[in-house]
Amino acid sequence: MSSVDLSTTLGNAWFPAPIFTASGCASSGRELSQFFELHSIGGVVTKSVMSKARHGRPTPRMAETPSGMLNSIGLQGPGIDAFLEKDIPFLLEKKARIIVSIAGETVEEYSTLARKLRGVSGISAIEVNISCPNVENRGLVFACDPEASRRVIDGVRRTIGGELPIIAKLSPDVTDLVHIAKGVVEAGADALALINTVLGMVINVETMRPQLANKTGGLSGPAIRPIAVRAIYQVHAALPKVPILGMGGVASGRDAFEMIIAGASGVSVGTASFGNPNAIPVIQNELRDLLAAKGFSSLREAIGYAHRIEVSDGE
Amino acid sequence: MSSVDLSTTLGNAWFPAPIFTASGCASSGRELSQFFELHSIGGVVTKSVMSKARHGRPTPRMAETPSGMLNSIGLQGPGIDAFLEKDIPFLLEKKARIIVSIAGETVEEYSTLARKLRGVSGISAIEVNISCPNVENRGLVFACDPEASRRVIDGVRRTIGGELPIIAKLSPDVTDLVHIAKGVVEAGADALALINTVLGMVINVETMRPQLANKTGGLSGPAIRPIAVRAIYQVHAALPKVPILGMGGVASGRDAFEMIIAGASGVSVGTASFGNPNAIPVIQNELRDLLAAKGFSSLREAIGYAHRIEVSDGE
Amino acid sequence: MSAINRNAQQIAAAVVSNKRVGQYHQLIVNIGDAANHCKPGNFVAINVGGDTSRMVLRRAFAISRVSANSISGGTMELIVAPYGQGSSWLCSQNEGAMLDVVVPLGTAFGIPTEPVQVLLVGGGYGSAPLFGLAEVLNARGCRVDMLLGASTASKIYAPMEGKRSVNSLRIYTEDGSMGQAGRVTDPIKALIDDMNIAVIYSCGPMAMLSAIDSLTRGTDVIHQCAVEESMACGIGICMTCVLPTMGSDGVISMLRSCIDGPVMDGETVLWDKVGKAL
Amino acid sequence: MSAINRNAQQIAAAVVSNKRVGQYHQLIVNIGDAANHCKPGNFVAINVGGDTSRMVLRRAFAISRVSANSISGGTMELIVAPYGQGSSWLCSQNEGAMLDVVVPLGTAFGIPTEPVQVLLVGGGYGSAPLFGLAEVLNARGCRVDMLLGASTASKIYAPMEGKRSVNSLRIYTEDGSMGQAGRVTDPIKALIDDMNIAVIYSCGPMAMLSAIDSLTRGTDVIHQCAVEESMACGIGICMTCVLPTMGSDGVISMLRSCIDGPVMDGETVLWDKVGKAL
Ligand SMILES: Cc1cc2nc3c(=O)[nH]c(=O)nc-3n(C[C@H](O)[C@H](O)[C@H](O)COP(=O)(O)OP(=O)(O)OC[C@H]3O[C@@H](n4cnc5c(N)ncnc54)[C@H](O)[C@@H]3O)c2cc1C
Ligand SMILES: Cc1cc2nc3c(=O)[nH]c(=O)nc-3n(C[C@H](O)[C@H](O)[C@H](O)COP(=O)(O)OP(=O)(O)OC[C@H]3O[C@@H](n4cnc5c(N)ncnc54)[C@H](O)[C@@H]3O)c2cc1C
Ligand SMILES: Cc1cc2nc3c(=O)[nH]c(=O)nc-3n(C[C@H](O)[C@H](O)[C@H](O)COP(=O)(O)O)c2cc1C
Ligand SMILES: Cc1cc2nc3c(=O)[nH]c(=O)nc-3n(C[C@H](O)[C@H](O)[C@H](O)COP(=O)(O)O)c2cc1C
Ligand code: FES
Ligand code: FES
Repeated sequence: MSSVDLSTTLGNAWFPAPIFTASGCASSGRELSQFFELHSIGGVVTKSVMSKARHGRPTPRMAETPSGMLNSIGLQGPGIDAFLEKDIPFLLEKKARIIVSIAGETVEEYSTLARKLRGVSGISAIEVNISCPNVENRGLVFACDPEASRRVIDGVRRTIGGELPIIAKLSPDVTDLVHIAKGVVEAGADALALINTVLGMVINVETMRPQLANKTGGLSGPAIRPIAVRAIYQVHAALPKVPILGMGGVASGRDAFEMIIAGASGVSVGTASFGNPNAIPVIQNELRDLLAAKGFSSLREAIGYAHRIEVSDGE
Repeated sequence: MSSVDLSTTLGNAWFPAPIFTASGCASSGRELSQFFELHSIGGVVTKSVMSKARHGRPTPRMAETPSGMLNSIGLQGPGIDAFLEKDIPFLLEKKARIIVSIAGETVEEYSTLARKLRGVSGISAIEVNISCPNVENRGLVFACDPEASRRVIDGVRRTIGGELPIIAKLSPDVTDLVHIAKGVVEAGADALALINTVLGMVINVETMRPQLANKTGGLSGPAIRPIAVRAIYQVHAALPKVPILGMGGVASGRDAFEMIIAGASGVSVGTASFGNPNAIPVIQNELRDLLAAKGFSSLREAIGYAHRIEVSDGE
Repeated sequence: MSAINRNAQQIAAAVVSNKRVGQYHQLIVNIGDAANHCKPGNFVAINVGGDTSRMVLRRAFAISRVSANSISGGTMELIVAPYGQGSSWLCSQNEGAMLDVVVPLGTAFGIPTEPVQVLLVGGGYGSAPLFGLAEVLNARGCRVDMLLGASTASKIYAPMEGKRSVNSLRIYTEDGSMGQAGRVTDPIKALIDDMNIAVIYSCGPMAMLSAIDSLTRGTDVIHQCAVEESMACGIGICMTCVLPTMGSDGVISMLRSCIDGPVMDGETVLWDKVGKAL
Repeated sequence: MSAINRNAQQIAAAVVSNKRVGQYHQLIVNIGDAANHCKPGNFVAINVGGDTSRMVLRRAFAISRVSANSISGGTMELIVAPYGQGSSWLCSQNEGAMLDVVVPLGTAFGIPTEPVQVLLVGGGYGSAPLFGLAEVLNARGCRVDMLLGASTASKIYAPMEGKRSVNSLRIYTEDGSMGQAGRVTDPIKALIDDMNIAVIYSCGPMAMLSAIDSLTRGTDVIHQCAVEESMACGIGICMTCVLPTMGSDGVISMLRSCIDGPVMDGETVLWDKVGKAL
């Protein structure tokens, strides 16, 4: 094992390693803990929790696509109270670092969720999933509306106080991602999670109808990696001091490295865990070896390294 | 060979078959005519031509990605005059139906191009590629700006007069595609081409720099097909009377069929021709067989068929 | 200690043999010691397409039988229908090919503690896990009757040696090309009425399972069915494979068919809500 | 009649043999009658990864030699370095595997009409097409000297039988593990000065070609080089493979190296503009 310092930070939260689960792709953590030790990775990003329990969408909820998949789960979950009661204690027992992902249908719901989390100990950060339809504005997804995005983050920031880092998770389905990113950072986000899934559709040619019960779904997996890398690179160029949790199609240490040199401080792995339950520890080990092979003694030196041309352009 | 009527229309232009080349993926047509007869397919969409000759971007101009590729050609081309002199006569000689794609850096350049095309006989339609940086507005891509998109189409419409159909080619990299689509249709577009490439980036882990000389590039190929199908489905639902030329990752008759039942009246094939010079005729034959197997006696019956649930919802 | 998929392992497993049987392929795969942990009803999740595959998700297959005492280590048998790109790839793998397998996964058929009378109902390749199950039930002293159905003869999977563990076997094909013409569910009502059946074990298309449920619901007959929903992960982390269920407490929930199934108590499934909003 | 790739065909071609040679694989592929149309310098474009591959683009390979009189029909020889996922896949294809090949593509080396003195310079697998070329030149009565270079011995491809057509062969390795230590370009200047070389034929990394150009530019020596740019299509339709060139009329253009190359007149290439904005 090569001796590279893999530790990283997102806002004031410190993590011994840079690879995380992706929200909604690790359930409560129990399921993956059969395959590897949850404390051996950066941390567990929990599935987005809402204030009430939800059944989510009808099936079919998935379709495989070339080098990717569509999903439309509809945020099935137990609600924040049951989540705090059952899932958090399990993760703490496993000594996992925890990033809690929250989702809401109104600005108020996000604040309510933040209030419930304020007193909970053992949480490293909050990821705010704003890729949810805003019921107060014709179902327009918060993350697609700069003003609504800001208001959500602002509400969470005010409620939670100054301690816990807020990671705003953005959607790539926008004309101007940097504009949205700047808005949420101004509103109080300490870090950004890039990217959520890309809106897509598959039509079943047997039934000649959309394959998913919900018609559209979120595209994830290696197919979207070039979109994610572009998003991370663009946002890091515009906001070099804001840490980024990168994700979207990472399936190997090479892919994680690509995101890190594009500007990510940490990397979440989602779809790859469906294809390989051991993907996360494998990726983390491959990344360590790759960093060593490239001559980096720490992960931090590598963050944003692909931008170095711009830096020397000024010389 | 099954007897399905494959003919289709885009605005008032009629085509005997529904599969077209995609702009920029068939060069002048000469190169593919070694592999199949150009008149056997729907038509040739020429590479976007500008008013002046251009060298395009430096190399590397491409990177392969999972089930896709990035390109950044930078609209290398001979300019409209040489194009009209050399390429159009060749295509006419081959009895190909011709859709001329135009691109500009200013609203005025598009109109100038339209003026040059006005008198040219043998052209079936004009595809207006508005995924170009607008030099008059900080390089903001026309297709990402509803107002600029409208102005381009409006200028072309006024110049060209009422005869030649205008196909506005839109970018998926926007928050509200339907809004942009409505705008260009109001401004005079007879049909829509969906979708242009998705902005992406690949970082070369050897050099630890962006792989493309231009850093970002356009993502194409099967990876983006779910995004394209979603775009076609959404726009067809909102504007059911506006014909759509669908494209993005079509590599088989099944894929073309998926786009047609999503709402496309014709389908362009780009990246698949790179992997297989005979892709277009193969896809067209597979589509014919699939339509027959599904019991359609004409392509037209299948257009938008996947939307039939909504229609019967009203009963 | 986590109870979910307690014995699951990811292993590199060699194909021992691949034989065509009607429209199916019988694959024998060497899974070593993992074979000792496989119970009838469990399934495996297999990577498809090799290193440069565009298929990012595993495919699930019921374990037909395991044999722990083979020379080369424990093996499992799969019955695979070459349907789409993933299963077709699997059916093209020959002796010696290495597969990336996660095994065993999911719930198993509940085995009665008493030697009761049971009925096994299989549709298409759904018969695969029933023969391994029949052996276990037979060893417990149960009377085991089996009904197999499919659209046509070549889709009936009923191996010679499997028949040893069943007391009777009746075959139904919709086109009448083998056994009786008709559906496998046709005789069930009469069998429930005439015989003293304690448990029906079923595996096959969802429509078949649902039809059996409508016959057993409200009766004393327990219906243990192995469901088949689209699964992205097979290990409980994606929430794509859910089925609407109602517990004995009346609570409705969307349960994951990969970890709370594939074997479920038919009575808990809200069959008419499958694919509908709750 | 279109002059571009006039003889190109897409064919299903069987692998006749696959042998490791140092760090390379020598693949013999049956291409039937197409072999008759292949000229030294032409290349082929091959689909990689099979039916469910995530690789959507073909890979280009120089044709090393063709043999039209083999029993099974015409064959071509390729020398493949297992570099990334596509070439590694190709190197793993065994006898009998079917490849989807487009052949022949691109320009060929120009052959002098007189029996002049020529120098062939190959870097790494760039030597592959030079042996087939040497045969042709030799048959024309040319004196053929060859220089091959690579970083290390296992990257030198110099088959026994190939040496028959060359008058002299010198090998250079950077680590000195075979032949002389140094670069293949080191002796060229002296050779041009001392001998009466009319044409240099080169194939190898772009840096090597450019270095040779700087030695021949302004001299009477013609430099025919086979370039290697990233190619998405190989048939002239994508514009990804361009090289900046200047024609004899002084006009600068970005020429496609797949159809206006891979063999180009070294003097027309603007080597210092490669990868730069024009
Ligand atoms: C618990 C379980 C047990 C199974 N046991 C068997 C078995 O013993 N033998 C067998 O041949 N097949 C079995 N299947 C179905 C098998 O997993 C594949 O889904 C099927 O072979 C089709 O995959 P494909 O790659 O060929 O098709 P594709 O069309 O390429 O599949 C695309 C996606 O859709 C999913 N999908 C497609 N059809 C089905 C289906 N009928 N059920 C669930 N998901 C589907 C696939 O899993 C995949 O994710 C089982 C499925 C489950 C969930
Ligand atoms: C005209 C021509 C002749 C060639 N002849 C040979 C030959 O005889 N033997 C041989 O081993 N290789 C040859 N190559 C290189 C070969 O085409 C592959 O690019 C190389 O094998 C790497 O592909 P990969 O799939 O293994 O790597 P990947 O990294 O998976 O390739 C990804 C993409 O990058 C492109 N690429 C990567 N490396 C190169 C390179 N060095 N040059 C051009 N494109 C590249 C690939 O074509 C592909 O599109 C030739 C290339 C060209 C253009
Ligand atoms: C099945 C599934 C469920 C998801 N659920 C959530 C969720 O609840 N909250 C969220 O913020 N993102 C969710 N995502 C998005 C992922 O966290 C991640 O942003 C995306 O999948 C891209 O990463 P990947 O390609 O590694 O999967 C989900 C993705 C998938 C595939
Ligand atoms: C190499 C390349 C060049 C392209 N050039 C153009 C162009 O000049 N004008 C244009 O409108 N679209 C251009 N496109 C976009 C295609 O026309 C098409 O919209 C896109 O590639 C999606 O289709 P595909 O996945 O079938 O390639 C280009 C695409 C590629 C891959
Ligand atoms: S298949 Fe992923 S949770 Fe069941
Ligand atoms: S590789 Fe496509 S034009 Fe040369």
